[in-house]
Amino acid sequence: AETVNLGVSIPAATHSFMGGINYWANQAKKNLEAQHKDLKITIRTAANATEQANQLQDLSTVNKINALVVFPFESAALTKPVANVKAKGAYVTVVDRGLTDTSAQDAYVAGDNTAFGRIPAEYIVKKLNGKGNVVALRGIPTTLDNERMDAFTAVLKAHPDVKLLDAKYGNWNRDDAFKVTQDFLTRFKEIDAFWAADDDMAFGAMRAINQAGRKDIKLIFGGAGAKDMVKVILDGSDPRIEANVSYSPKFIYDAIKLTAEARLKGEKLPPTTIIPSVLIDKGNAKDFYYPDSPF
Amino acid sequence: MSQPDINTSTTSVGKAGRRSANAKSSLSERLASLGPVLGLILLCAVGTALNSDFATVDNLTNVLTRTAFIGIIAVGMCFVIILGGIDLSVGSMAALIAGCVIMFINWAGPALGSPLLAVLLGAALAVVLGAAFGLIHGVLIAKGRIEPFIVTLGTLGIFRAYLTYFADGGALTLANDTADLYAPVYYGSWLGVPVPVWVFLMVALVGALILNKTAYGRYVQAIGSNEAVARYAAVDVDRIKILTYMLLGACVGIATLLYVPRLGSASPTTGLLWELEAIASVIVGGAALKGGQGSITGTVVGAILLSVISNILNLTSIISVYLNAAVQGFVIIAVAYLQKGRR
Amino acid sequence: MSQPDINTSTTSVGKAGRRSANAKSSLSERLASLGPVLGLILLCAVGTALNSDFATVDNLTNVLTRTAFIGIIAVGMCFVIILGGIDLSVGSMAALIAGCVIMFINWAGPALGSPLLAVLLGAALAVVLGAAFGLIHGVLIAKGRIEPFIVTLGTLGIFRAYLTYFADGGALTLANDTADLYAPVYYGSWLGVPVPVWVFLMVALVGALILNKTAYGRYVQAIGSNEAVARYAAVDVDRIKILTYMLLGACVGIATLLYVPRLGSASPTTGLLWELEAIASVIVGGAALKGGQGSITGTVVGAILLSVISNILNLTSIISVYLNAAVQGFVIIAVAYLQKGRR
Amino acid sequence: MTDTAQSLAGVSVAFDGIVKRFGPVEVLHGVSFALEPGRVYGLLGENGAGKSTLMKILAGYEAPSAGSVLINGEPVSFRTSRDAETLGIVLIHQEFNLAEDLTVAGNIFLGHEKKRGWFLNEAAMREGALAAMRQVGLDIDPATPVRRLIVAEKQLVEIAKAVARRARLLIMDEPTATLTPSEAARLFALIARMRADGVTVIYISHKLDEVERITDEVIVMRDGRFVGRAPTHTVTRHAMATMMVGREIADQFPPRLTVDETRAPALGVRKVSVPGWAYEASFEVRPGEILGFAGLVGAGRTELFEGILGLRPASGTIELQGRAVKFRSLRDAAKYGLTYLSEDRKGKGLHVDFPLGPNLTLMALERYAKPWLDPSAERRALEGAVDEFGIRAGSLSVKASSLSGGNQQKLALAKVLHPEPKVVVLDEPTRGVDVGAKREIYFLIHRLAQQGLAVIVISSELIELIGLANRVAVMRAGRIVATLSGEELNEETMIAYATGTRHVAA
Ligand SMILES: Nc1ncnc2c1ncn2[C@@H]1O[C@H](COP(=O)(O)OP(=O)(O)OP(=O)(O)O)[C@@H](O)[C@H]1O
Ligand SMILES: Nc1ncnc2c1ncn2[C@@H]1O[C@H](COP(=O)(O)OP(=O)(O)OP(=O)(O)O)[C@@H](O)[C@H]1O
Ligand SMILES: [Mg+2]
Ligand SMILES: [Mg+2]
Repeated sequence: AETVNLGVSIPAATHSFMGGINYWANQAKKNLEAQHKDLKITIRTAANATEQANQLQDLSTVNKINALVVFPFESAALTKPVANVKAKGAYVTVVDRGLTDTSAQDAYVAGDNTAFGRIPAEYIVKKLNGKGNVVALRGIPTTLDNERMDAFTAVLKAHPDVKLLDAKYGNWNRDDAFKVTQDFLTRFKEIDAFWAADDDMAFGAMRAINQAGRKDIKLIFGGAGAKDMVKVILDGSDPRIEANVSYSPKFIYDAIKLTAEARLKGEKLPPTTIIPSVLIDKGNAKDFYYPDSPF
Repeated sequence: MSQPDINTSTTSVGKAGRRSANAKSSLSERLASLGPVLGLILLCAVGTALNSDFATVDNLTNVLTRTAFIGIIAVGMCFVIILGGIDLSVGSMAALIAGCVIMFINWAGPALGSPLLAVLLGAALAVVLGAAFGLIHGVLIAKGRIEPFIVTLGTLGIFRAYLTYFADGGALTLANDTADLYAPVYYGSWLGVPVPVWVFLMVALVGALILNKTAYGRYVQAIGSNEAVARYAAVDVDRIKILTYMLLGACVGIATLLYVPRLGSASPTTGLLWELEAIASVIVGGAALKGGQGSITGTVVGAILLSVISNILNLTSIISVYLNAAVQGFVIIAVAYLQKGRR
Repeated sequence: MSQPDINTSTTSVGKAGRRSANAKSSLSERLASLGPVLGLILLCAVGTALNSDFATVDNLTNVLTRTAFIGIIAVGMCFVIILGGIDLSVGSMAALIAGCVIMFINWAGPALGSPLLAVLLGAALAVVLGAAFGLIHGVLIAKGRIEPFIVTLGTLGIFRAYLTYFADGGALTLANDTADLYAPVYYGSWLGVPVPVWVFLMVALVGALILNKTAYGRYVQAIGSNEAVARYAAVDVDRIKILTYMLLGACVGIATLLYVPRLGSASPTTGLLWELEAIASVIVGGAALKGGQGSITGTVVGAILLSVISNILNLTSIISVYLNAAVQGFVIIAVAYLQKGRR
Repeated sequence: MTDTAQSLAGVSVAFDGIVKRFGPVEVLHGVSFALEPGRVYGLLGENGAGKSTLMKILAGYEAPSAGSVLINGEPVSFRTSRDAETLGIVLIHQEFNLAEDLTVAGNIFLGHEKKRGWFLNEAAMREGALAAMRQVGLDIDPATPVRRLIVAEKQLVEIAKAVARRARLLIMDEPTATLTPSEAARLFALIARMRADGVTVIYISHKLDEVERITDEVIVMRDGRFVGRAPTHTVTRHAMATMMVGREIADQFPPRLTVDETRAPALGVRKVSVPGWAYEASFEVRPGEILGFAGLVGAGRTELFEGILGLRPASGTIELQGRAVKFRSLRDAAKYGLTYLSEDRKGKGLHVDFPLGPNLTLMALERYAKPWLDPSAERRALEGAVDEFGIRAGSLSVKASSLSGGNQQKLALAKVLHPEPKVVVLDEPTRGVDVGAKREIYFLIHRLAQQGLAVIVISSELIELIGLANRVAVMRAGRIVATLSGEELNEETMIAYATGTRHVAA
């Protein structure tokens, strides 16, 4: 068979989730290259959309890839650069953040951002018996963050007694989340639940809540299933953290594997593969626990 | 005017053009050096008006505590800026030091059999590492004669890259037993005032003492004001420069050793943009980027002012969250304008 | 103590001695100013050795094209730095301009009925907006007498906040029909050379001409070298300062109008850290942050050098991806060291 | 502008009750006098008398607090120096006023660039610069950055800059402070030519022989007031000096010291070369001895000592009190008890943005740090220095930049003597210092030498060297061509060696 020269373009490991993406991408390279001698995988990490566009260009013109798995920094900004790679004849699998023009991709493998926002909202509503105060920590202003937030608020709309007191950006950063949480705690004397749109932020929020010694908070809900959080759920070591929503960076591994194996056989992938986001709780936590991954 | 105080004096932009009378300028000078303080008082008034919780002891304690990191770094940065230098790497330096300290403690805890010893050694390591990184900067800048901007832009990338590498892109986390032992360094308090605030106060006091009351401090100001004159006055310019970057490094080390117990982890986002906050504190506090002037008091006020702004923004939701950064920007420019007279 | 050439008159002997000393120092200076060029050549050699595809026309065209944005901004930044100023806001300014241009085109396309006209007006808007933002900076700095660092740190936050606000936290995206019409501005080429490279070349040439061949350029250098002297020479310092920040703003506008068709969208992360890249280009190119010296050629070489570094890192995988930034850091410091002689 | 200036025959000036206040301090108390066109006036006065301030008002750099300036009978009110220039009034500053990063030509035409269309006309400016430089006797490439010039060359650039402006009223504030007699002579020829053209010249100098030689009339100021004027040929130098200080001045120089020849040299220099500047210089100086260094501008005296002090690469051997030493910086030298006063006061001598006290104590700061700096001790030291060196300042807490030129020089001198060195190198120690204060400085140096200090004085004022030094080394083109003492210590011999018209004794 023809050799497959697969390029992988992902954001740099600027926070833990992306650290996980990097880990799983490298994992895939290691395992798959060992299994298939006709497969060559080149991984590039970018610090921003422009750099990612540059790297796509380099992968295409210099590394001469014939298949690409790309985790776009931003949907709109990378549509054109990805389309250019496809135009040069490479098979393109887009991961996680869909392009604005789907004709620029051959296949799409994604997590479920709507569920990422919906599941915590539903869980919180249920746990609070439809009544209580919630605050939210958002990520960095992006389309992705908007999707999650919209899904979250949509659920709350249906339950007017669950009040979203405020939502502020924590920038997917532990320190910023810590500060914002401190100030939320100063501002609101009655908070029942915290939602942080990322486990990094949940971690910072938790520290601030512990420091303040506030007992009113019954629920801290993070997101994406970081190993530390999953461990807490497994061990039941913190009554406020009983659930999480899966959004494992492992899907990059799956996407690379699927694409590589399909291309080696000369096959195509289904146009869209959604890797569902599901509720992680004590029951299924062990399936989501990857102690070796950095995330 | 009994004691000539160098660091609050104005730069004479020559006797350029029409110069206003001296007495007037020294009055306006004094007013101007109050600029940041006035700004701070005004902000606090606004904060209290917007949210009555602002003026609570709890909230102010929170603000001061979180200012401590940047504040401590800013004290060191103040020396570097008065010297006429700059350091862009402090944020990633802090991140790398935090990472190294965590790795060390995690290893040393079991290895030495004494978590306490491990934590103590780790804290010492933070300061030593900081000073060592500062030494590298100083040598490259003073002996290698490379622009400080370039050297520290380079190490900005280098430090963070190594942290990312050590952390495998994820986070380095303190083992649980040592974390508990270490926690009081951040979470503890003494006489009702949190430990980091005490440390901040100490660092600022010692910094002010060094800057104003030692020969070394005088040399720093002399070099920043005019390096050639300092060299001809037999000041060992290279040594002072190296020492100053080491001092900043040590401050970063101290800030980091307070920071580690807060989250007990270091990740590639740790310390992001701290350099901007630290430099901004120093300059909002009345220093000039060209060197030669600046004060520790101003720096401390500047640092507190910056964190009060974001605290107030967090305590209110009168404007769109998207515009938070804009409000911060406007306030910074406004405060700087309050002290424009000084130039 | 013998004196062989009694007949030669003193002055001419003196002159001879002086000349040779002069020649020596100007040789070492010339060598030093070749520092970045040497660095670039060396890097290209390394690049070719690591990956034979490096030296292909395709790749070099790519590198030049993508350098164009930062390069154009760096040309404007070069003026500001020679003036003794700084602008930290260029990245967010670019993002905000991009956002405004996209909103304008999306609105004007249907409203005017002519997508072409909309694109043309949008391009003009980019430059006008840039100049207007520069005007604000210039006035605050020259008339308001606020440190450039503070002013542009403030607007850094303000610009980005407004973009985030306009984009509702997400991205602003160019409508499809106009996007196609606009695309050639980035993707097209003329005589085999991509449009952005032509524009970059033009901007650099015009910039060099302005800096070296006009009275305005001379004044910029004079102010950066010694503001009081310039004022004494009846140079309208405030006006020159304002003009210079406007020039930089216009350069940001031009860069943005090339950028918009590339990615067809603007989001809160657009242009992040461009300021550091632009400033680094200027300084790697031999300018001093204190002002007074710097060159357009150096700046252009500096900008290309920085993007060649990351291009080479993209073309090879000899080291862990986590360490890319570290390699960049080392190379930047090394290149700067090559020209240390100049100071 | 040049056209209108040229059409003016000459410029007459009248000061009418000029008052100038810097804050609470009044430095000019109602100065009134008038100047006719086409004459050369000497403006005399002690350091801090207000000469520079008055001239800055005339040239539009400062505004009077009260009173008015009349030009050709018309009251004028200049907003900037540009306004004064349009009337042909040009000031050569006492302190250098050059943009170091620009070239010589760039500085000469700064603010007055010649243009062709939109662009600079470099060729024309080069020509213009060369012409102006020729007039002042400066022979370097106009494309040289000013940063690379030596102090005397910078002074000549300042003069050339004024010449290129085609002044009708030229004010020279201490133009010869750093020039040696032959450069000064060229300048005097230039002044004579200008007077012949009808230009009014105001010449400020503390070198009374020059004033006597070139001016038509002298005007004297004291403590911010006009005190008198007289045609130059009617007054002696002695009378000028008396008028300036308001009292009789005794002998300018102390009696010559005898040196104890048996004492070992405090500083011995053998075959020191500073590549490009000085070659195989050997000399020694004993404790209690004052060794002078004479030479033309560019003879390499400054550079020789910068080489010895580790500020430039140099070879050769240096012994300090019998020990071989190699200085890597002035810090090293200072540790061994050797300090150096630079000729470049503003660029290397003083922190002009610092108050006086920190300037004074900077080189001896260890003494005040035990370990904390003692401000009251610093203040006492400043008071002592103010007394000893006759520094005149409105208040002791002002910045050095607000001192008059001569008082800055006294402060710089006090600063290098403050660490109580064993050997001191003074490069142009009395630059810009008035006759009264000069005398005090001479006696001070004399007293210090008596106490065992070895002094090296580099000076462009031959009289100063003759009056003060035991021996004088003359340098020409980077070499010490003679060391004179006793009978030979006279102006003619020194000039002959310095210019190479006297054969060198092998
Ligand atoms: N910018 C200023 N601020 C305060 N005082 C000043 C300023 N400029 C000058 N002075 C004071 O004004 C007085 C006159 O100074 P000026 O420079 O005119 O003296 P001068 O006659 O030129 O002396 P010299 O012969 O030493 O040059 C001095 O006492 C000086 O300290
Ligand atoms: N007018 C001039 N024309 C040409 N060359 C000059 C002139 N003035 C100085 N030089 C050069 O400067 C060099 C030495 O200058 P240096 O400063 O050492 O002289 P100096 O003896 O210290 O003079 P000063 O009396 O100013 O201290 C010489 O090599 C000489 O060629
Ligand atoms: Mg004077
Ligand atoms: Mg000299």
